[in-house]
Amino acid sequence: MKTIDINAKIVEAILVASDEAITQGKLDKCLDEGHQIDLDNTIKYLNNFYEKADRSFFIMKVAGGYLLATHKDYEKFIRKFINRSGRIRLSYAALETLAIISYKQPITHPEIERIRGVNSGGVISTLMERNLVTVKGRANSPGRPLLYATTEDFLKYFGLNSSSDLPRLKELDEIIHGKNNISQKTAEPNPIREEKTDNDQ
Amino acid sequence: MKTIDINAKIVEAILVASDEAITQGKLDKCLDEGHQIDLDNTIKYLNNFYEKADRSFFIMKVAGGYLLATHKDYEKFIRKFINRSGRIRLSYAALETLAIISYKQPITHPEIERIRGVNSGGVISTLMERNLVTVKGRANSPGRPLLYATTEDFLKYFGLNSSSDLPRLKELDEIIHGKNNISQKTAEPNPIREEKTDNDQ
Amino acid sequence: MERKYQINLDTFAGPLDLLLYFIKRDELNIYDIPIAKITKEYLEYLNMMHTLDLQIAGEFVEMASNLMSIKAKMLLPRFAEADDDDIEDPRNELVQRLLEYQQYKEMGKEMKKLEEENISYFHRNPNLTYVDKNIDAKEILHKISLFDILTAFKNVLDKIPDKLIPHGIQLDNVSIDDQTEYLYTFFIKKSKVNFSTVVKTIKSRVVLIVTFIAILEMIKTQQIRIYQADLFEDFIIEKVE
Repeated sequence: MKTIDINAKIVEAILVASDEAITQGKLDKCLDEGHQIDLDNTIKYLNNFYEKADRSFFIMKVAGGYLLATHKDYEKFIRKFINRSGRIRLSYAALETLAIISYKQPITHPEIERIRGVNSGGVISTLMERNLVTVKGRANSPGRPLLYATTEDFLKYFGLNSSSDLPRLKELDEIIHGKNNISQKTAEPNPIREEKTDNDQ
Repeated sequence: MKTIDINAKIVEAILVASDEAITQGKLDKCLDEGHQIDLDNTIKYLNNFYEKADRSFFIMKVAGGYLLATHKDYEKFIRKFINRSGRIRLSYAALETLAIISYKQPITHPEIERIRGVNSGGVISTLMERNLVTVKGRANSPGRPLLYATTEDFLKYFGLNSSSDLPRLKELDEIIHGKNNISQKTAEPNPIREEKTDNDQ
Repeated sequence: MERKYQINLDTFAGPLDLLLYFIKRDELNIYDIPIAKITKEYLEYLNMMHTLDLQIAGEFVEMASNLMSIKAKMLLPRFAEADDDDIEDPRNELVQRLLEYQQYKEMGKEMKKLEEENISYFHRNPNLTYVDKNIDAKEILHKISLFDILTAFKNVLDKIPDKLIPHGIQLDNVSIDDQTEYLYTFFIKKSKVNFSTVVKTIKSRVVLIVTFIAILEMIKTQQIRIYQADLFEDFIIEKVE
């Protein structure tokens, strides 16, 4: 097989390493002065190669540019693999809602929406489908709205006995601001040691 | 070019579609009854093909399985593309903290600070932001402090197959005689970690 | 002072690191640290930092007092004269800490090498949008840490003024949305549910009416369909996939 064009290899490497679609504009920004790559042509060249070489993947044109994708035939295997390895992520809205429910449980739907400021019905039902959140009775307030709480699975996964074991906001502060747990006897504020890149030693 | 083996194509498709290392066990679970694929051999076959076809990527053994990775030559372009122009290396403080966490995990914040003798909040939060360290439950000790452990991204970052591939914790003897040539007295047996023997970096 | 501090002032990760530096530089025996000498050097270093107007972290000051206290104990005649094994050397604890810390510091250096070897590789980072409904909690939580959840919670709280955090009573709390939600709870395990099951636990008339409207609304928006197995049979509500 012949040595492939260096430009094609650059594009291929970016396609492999980034989850963001590649566009001509974004590609241009990665290249040195004077170095030009015609993206559309390179994609054609690569796709042609993948097809001839009978690979299981190809370059797909999506709304924002090009992405590496697999052929339909392998979807079945991939789905199984991905589900097993937990590649499905919660959306940020779902994470946020899960967080509110974890910390404020048991909590009603209207209360969640008041905290988030947006309609949360869809998100709650996603969380229920995923068995992260469950209904724990009804509130005594008028209308007796359902009360939501996190599931056993949720706590078990994080090795917590109960929701009161969740990290506290104060602890987050300590982590983020590097506040010391060790008694700090002296008054001098502690400069947070920031990441130095490379020095001797 | 000849048609490649269907099994190789299945493995390739999974490699393209997932950021989670593929293992024989995980692969087995994706296949129908009676369908078997020898992962190690298939990887060899694919890597051989990629090399001959002069691709910009290869299959790397890491984090307990195999992952697609790009060759070093494309680092510059990829970094620019994903908008991380400078190589953000870890500071020595972060590395030594990671060393402590990886050997003693799960470990609490105060315990880390006891060993380092210095406030470690800033470092821990950097490590968490980079997803090299995560919270894994709480200790049963008073105050129930959070426990920290390393992540799969940690293995990927250091190119480790498993945490048992970590550099061995050197015997005190070795450090003292080897590095500092200071001491005469024989070092006491290392109380920190006994079971590490293999050193293969 | 013949000592020239050609050291990067900000290089030390902490007091233990600094002490190890002195020990190494002066080729001291770590098991028999000349405590007076090292205390002096240590204090000079702190002084210099002070002179240069650098902030001195609490731990450095704490270590200074620790060193001075060891030094004082060493001067006690009781220790100086005793050959007795059961009198503990006041330096022991410090030595143990230094040795333990040294091990991790060395390992950190090894990890630096690994980092260098691997920093130029990039792993596959697929853009995934596959979603499968039949996955359980564990599989999703795999990628989330408690820290993520806590941070998300904090972000939410940060967005709202304290006063707005609701507590308690609303006048009329039942909405069509609520009841849509309620209906969805039946669809977690199964895709069908009997109408009678849905209304069985509803005591309030208002809630019943709202539930009914919710069902109509859901039919209209094609979230569910409704049918009867036979005339005068119970309604069956089925979720539209």
